[in-house]
Amino acid sequence: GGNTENTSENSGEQKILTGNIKIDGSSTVYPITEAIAEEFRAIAPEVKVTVGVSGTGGGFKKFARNETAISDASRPIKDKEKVACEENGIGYVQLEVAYDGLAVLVNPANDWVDHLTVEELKMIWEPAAQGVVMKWSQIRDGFPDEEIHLFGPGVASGTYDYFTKAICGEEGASRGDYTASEDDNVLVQGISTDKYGLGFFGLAYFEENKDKLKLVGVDGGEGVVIPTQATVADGTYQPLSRPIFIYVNDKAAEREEVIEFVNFYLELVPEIAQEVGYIALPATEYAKQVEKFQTFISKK
Amino acid sequence: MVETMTIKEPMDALVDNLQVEPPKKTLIEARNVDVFYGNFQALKNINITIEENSVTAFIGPSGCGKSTFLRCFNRMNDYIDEFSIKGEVLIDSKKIYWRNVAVEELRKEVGMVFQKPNPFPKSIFDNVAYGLKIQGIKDKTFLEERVVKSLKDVALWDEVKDELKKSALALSGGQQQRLCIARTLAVKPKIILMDEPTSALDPISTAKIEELMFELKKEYTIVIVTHNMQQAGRISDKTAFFYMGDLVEYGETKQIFTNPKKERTQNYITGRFG
Amino acid sequence: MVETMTIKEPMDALVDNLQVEPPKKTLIEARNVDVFYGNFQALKNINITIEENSVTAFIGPSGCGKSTFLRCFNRMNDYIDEFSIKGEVLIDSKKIYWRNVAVEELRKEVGMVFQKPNPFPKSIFDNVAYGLKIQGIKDKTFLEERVVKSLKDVALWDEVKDELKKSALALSGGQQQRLCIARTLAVKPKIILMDEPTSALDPISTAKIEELMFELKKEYTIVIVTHNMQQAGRISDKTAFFYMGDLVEYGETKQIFTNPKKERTQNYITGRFG
Amino acid sequence: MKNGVQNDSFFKMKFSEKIIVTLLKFAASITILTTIGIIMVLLFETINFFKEVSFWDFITDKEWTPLFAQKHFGILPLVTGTLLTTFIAIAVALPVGLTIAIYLNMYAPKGFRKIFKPLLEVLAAVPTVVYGFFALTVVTPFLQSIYPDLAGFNALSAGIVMGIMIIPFVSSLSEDALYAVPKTLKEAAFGMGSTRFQTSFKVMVPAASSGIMVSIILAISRAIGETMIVAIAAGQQPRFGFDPTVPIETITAYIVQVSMGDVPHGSLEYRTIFAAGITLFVFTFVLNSVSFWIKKRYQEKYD
Amino acid sequence: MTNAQKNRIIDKSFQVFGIVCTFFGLAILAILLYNIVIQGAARIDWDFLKDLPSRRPQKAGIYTAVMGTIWILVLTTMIAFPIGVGAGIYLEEYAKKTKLASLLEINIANLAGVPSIIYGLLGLEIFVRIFGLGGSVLAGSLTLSLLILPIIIVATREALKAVPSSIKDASMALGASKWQTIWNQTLPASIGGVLTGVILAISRAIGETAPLIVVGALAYVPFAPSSPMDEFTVMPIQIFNWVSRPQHGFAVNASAAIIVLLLITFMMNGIAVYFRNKWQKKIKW
Ligand SMILES: Nc1ncnc2c1ncn2[C@@H]1O[C@H](COP(=O)(O)OP(=O)(O)OP(=O)(O)O)[C@@H](O)[C@H]1O
Ligand SMILES: Nc1ncnc2c1ncn2[C@@H]1O[C@H](COP(=O)(O)OP(=O)(O)OP(=O)(O)O)[C@@H](O)[C@H]1O
Ligand SMILES: [Mg+2]
Ligand SMILES: [Mg+2]
Repeated sequence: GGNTENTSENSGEQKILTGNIKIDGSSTVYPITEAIAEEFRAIAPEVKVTVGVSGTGGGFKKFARNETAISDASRPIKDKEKVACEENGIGYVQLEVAYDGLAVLVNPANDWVDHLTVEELKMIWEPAAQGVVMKWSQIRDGFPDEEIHLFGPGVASGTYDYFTKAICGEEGASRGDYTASEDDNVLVQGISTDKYGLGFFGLAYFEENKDKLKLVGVDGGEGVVIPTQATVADGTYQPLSRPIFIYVNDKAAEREEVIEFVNFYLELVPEIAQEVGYIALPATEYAKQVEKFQTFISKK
Repeated sequence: MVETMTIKEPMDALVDNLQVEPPKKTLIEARNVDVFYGNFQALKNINITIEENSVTAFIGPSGCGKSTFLRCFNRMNDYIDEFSIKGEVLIDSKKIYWRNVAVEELRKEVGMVFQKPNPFPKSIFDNVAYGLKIQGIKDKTFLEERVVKSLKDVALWDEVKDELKKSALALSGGQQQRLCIARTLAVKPKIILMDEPTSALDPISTAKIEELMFELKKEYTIVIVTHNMQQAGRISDKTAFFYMGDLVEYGETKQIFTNPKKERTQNYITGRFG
Repeated sequence: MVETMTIKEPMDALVDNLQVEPPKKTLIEARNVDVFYGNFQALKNINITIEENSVTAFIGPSGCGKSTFLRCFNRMNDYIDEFSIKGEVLIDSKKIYWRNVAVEELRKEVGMVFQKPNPFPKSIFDNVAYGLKIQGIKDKTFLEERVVKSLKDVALWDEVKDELKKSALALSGGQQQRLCIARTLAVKPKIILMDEPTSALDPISTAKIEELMFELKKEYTIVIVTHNMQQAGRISDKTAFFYMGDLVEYGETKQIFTNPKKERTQNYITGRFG
Repeated sequence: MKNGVQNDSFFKMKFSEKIIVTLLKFAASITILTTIGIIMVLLFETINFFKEVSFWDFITDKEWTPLFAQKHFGILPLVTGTLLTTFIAIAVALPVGLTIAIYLNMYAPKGFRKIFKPLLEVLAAVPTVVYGFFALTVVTPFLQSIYPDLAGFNALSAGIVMGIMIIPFVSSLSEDALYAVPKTLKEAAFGMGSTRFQTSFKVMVPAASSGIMVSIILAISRAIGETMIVAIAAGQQPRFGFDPTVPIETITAYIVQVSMGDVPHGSLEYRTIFAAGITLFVFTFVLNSVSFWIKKRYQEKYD
Repeated sequence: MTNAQKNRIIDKSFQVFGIVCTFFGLAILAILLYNIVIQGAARIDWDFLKDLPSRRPQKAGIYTAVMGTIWILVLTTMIAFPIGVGAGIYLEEYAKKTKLASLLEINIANLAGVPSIIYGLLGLEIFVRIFGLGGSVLAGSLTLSLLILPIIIVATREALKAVPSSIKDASMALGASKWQTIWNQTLPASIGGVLTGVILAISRAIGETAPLIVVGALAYVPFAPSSPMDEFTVMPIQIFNWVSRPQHGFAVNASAAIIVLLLITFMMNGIAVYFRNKWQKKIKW
């Protein structure tokens, strides 16, 4: 910690950093990047950092065209996008910055569920369930004979991709007859007013709506785990926690202000991630990311 | 209103018995009528009585208030911003500016033909049938009869009989105005107000309309605004001369034209053209 | 066009030398004019010549094509869909329906007053000054002079002199029409076309306008459509009688009114009302 | 001398007039360029899309699941969703908007019109996100209290709220059209003894029909193109059929969902939005052509 | 007599229905505003207006978003107003009434129905990439201009149509050229209707999120634009962003921002309404 602190102080005194840093990409990562940019203002007021929310896909498109220096991503870069970067001669480094825990939730009035196994979740969400698994009673004996109403993020989101991969084993493999929304607050609204509702979305939304929702523990084979800051961070909440990323453009990484910003990012993100509702990686992970970035820039 | 009626009717009957030719009944009466447009006073203390089954002409220079006064008889001024009226207008002994008066009913009784032709953007037939249709009459043969009759009355039938479905807007100005008159006649009002109805008509149609007025007089009461002295002289029983918002003189048409009492009337009449 | 002019001018000069009172020059000429609205033929093979500094009246029953023909002289029909014209119209020996003619220039030469008063929703002053302003004239005193003069010419000055800033739409119908005439006079055209210009005017204003026409005749050429036989008789030098799209008879007004050659004319004239 | 001056200004005028007309023409041609641009942008990716997906499947398959592992590319569910919400919106906006227009023009006191017309126009200015949440959190629970089987996300409340949003399109533009009807016509109708109601519907509305039709067409177009309300309140389940009580998805909602989502650009999944977009384009084009045709037929009858 | 009574009753009922409809609209508006104001009004203060975006709801402000919105609105109006009115004039007054013209008319109505996000994709290709304007205020304004053009054009055409031909005739007959007639008579007489179109168009533009995001409007911009080439954010993006955040404080912020957004809309509309009333009062046929 002390070392980097020194660097930033030095650069603040010796010469004033200037320039632009354009960031775009996932709206999931946005709150973190926004917060970092906000803090960065204090140490480098002359650097104009801007952050967009075009989505991971839109972000990578711009990134591949060399229009942005950093891309926020809620999923790893895909082959098509890699090819696009290569075609344009864009090199990059992928840095993990935090975990996003996916919480499975039900209505507070739901008194029959306290946990679900991954198999049960799969039973509910897999493609074959469409039009078949329609009642709670079909999931586990003792559950009421009532219709089950499902809620989840839109199929175009990284969250959905991750959930289907983790639960059903294949990205995009899920039933289609669930209520989807890009806005997790809408899902909160949906589940909190529907006794027979069940859904999943970012843990942060549960934290802010504890009184309206009931958290469901997930049994990934090694016992029931309730997602918390701790269980996500130490990796025991599996398989429903995913990493989120930033990608740094190699040409931009030749610029001092960008290097400074990324270093600052990695330094500050453990604290910031929690503040905006995500979960910090273990300290060792961060050290790895810092190292990865250092080798990336020294290669140049 | 019911009271006035019950008092009146026996009196009328009495009069009928006493006289062979009863004096004509007063149908329209204006008492101390002042009209304002905002601050501008367009009519000043007008008093007039108009008898049943007569033709009354309003004459006077442009802007003297003829149209304004005429429009007081069917409350067409209601829709003009800033219009206000004092005094009373009675039709059939009913105060028409009372709050409870149904304006629509009034206007069915008191038809109006305007200065500028204003046919509806509908077919010729629908224009003439309009007044009947809005009264809820649906009987096709009845409607057709009335339409044909009205169009004949205004000497338009021959020109349009083959194209009753054509839009009225395709007619020439003169034809349009005659259509508007036909439209008014179709609902058989008691009173017909005409604001320079023939100013856009050719002489032949004008003559027909004037002839028609003689016919109509038997059943209807007609009040007409005209700039045409000859027309006033030919068709009207009584003439009212307005000047700058005043009713200068009102009397038998013959007397007004041959022997006016006021100098102003004299001046206007003798300066006549037309 | 240049050719015709060079040939013509010496001839005119020749005539001037030979005769004390030269025959008036032909200013308007129509040759075999057919007009159609879509399939409907509104005018049939019209031939006419109109002399400089004269008043020519077009009469005929409603819908016979008077307005249509009048509007051929300043190409106001251009904007009517389905309108088409065959034959030639010449003003000042120039074919006005040629492709290269600047219609705006033509219309400055050939002014027009319409049947329905159509003042602009502007002040009285701006209405009259409009034609000059669009010509790019900005000189205030010049504009004012012209406006005052024009308003006086139409006998409107006394009524509006204190409220030149007032909206023209607040004037009465008659006042509006006089304003429209004033507006046309302000640009000093060569020819003034009038489509029933006095049909909405009271006798006094009408008289003034008619008087004015006598004055204007000295400088301008006037073509007027009127339904008023007396008016036609009083003011025009020549009269053209139209019927169902045909020019039935055209000649000296006196002759037309006293001794028409065609029976149709006779019938129309004698069925006349003022 | 004076002649010379006039000639001069005449030529100047002619010249500037030509420039003006050219400029106006250019302004008008921008709409054509826009259309070409839109078609080009959509077509390019659409062609690539149809290299991988059969056109027949696209227009006949009743399932739309391009982002799922089990992919179906039938556009019909999105089309019916769009039709359904649009129809509901118009069913709300047309009667209410036209009534308001007539009320303001024919019945309301003068001052009333002046105040309330702009106030109602505010309805069109409220950000659609706000409407979306209004539909979800106010209208849906209200409707559920009447009809408990209504799903939490449904076409009905999204459609109704969309209808409310486009009321000003109908009311303001129609009122302008009514306002422009010559006073003499109104007078003629009143003079015949028509009530205000009769005057409105038998004379004013026909006379203003062109303007009113246009206002309706604009409103429909706005409803078809609306995104946020349906995205938030109608759910995101492509579903073939016209049941207003269940979640549906419209073409617009789908397009925005994918284009702002995490799908890689240039992939087949991403290309679906261009195919969907061009469907919407064709769809509105047919709709507009039909209404234009009706409008023209109607107008020809009367002028 | 019974029929007349029936007619009167219908008339009165429709009046009541008219009032009900008007107040239905207004009531919905009131509910919308009430909810927003209750939640957000207290949050609006000077700091909120002048602060930069922040992760802490209490510290976050809308300065850059407000400035971006104003830039976008002013530029969009400046671009779309003359082009839209010009196109409307051309199509209504100059273009021949041919098949092509009807096709054009259909096309314009059609453009009004193209979802805004597609305009975003168009703007991205044309203005951002081909013209090389990047994610600038200008690119955003041009995109929104295309989006609202159809509304202005259609409204302009209807307004022009309503001007009585007698007025145009009078002007033409005085030797005014077509353009002079349009400029001096037709346009002033129809400005009321034109401005209604502008009001509706601006109202539409002011709330747009998706096309601007596609074109490159950002969510976090710590500086206000100082030229048309600068990057920007707008209030709807800020609002949308806040609405989808989990913390309740952001929902409050969103409401407060919506209030500010509506106030800006009122101001813009107010100017247009002022001119509309001013012009319409003068004109009565
Ligand atoms: N709506 C109105 N607002 C204000 N003033 C008006 C209005 N209508 C008429 N006036 C004024 O009232 C006066 C009388 O007008 P009115 O139309 O009754 O005259 P008129 O005798 O019918 O004239 P004309 O023969 O020209 O038709 C005129 O001075 C006119 O300017
Ligand atoms: N724009 C038009 N489209 C189609 N037909 C028209 C049009 N204008 C006039 N007509 C027809 O052309 C004929 C001549 O019309 P015009 O207006 O020239 O008659 P007019 O002699 O001036 O009649 P009036 O004395 O009534 O003014 C009429 O039959 C009329 O119906
Ligand atoms: Mg009058
Ligand atoms: Mg005529």
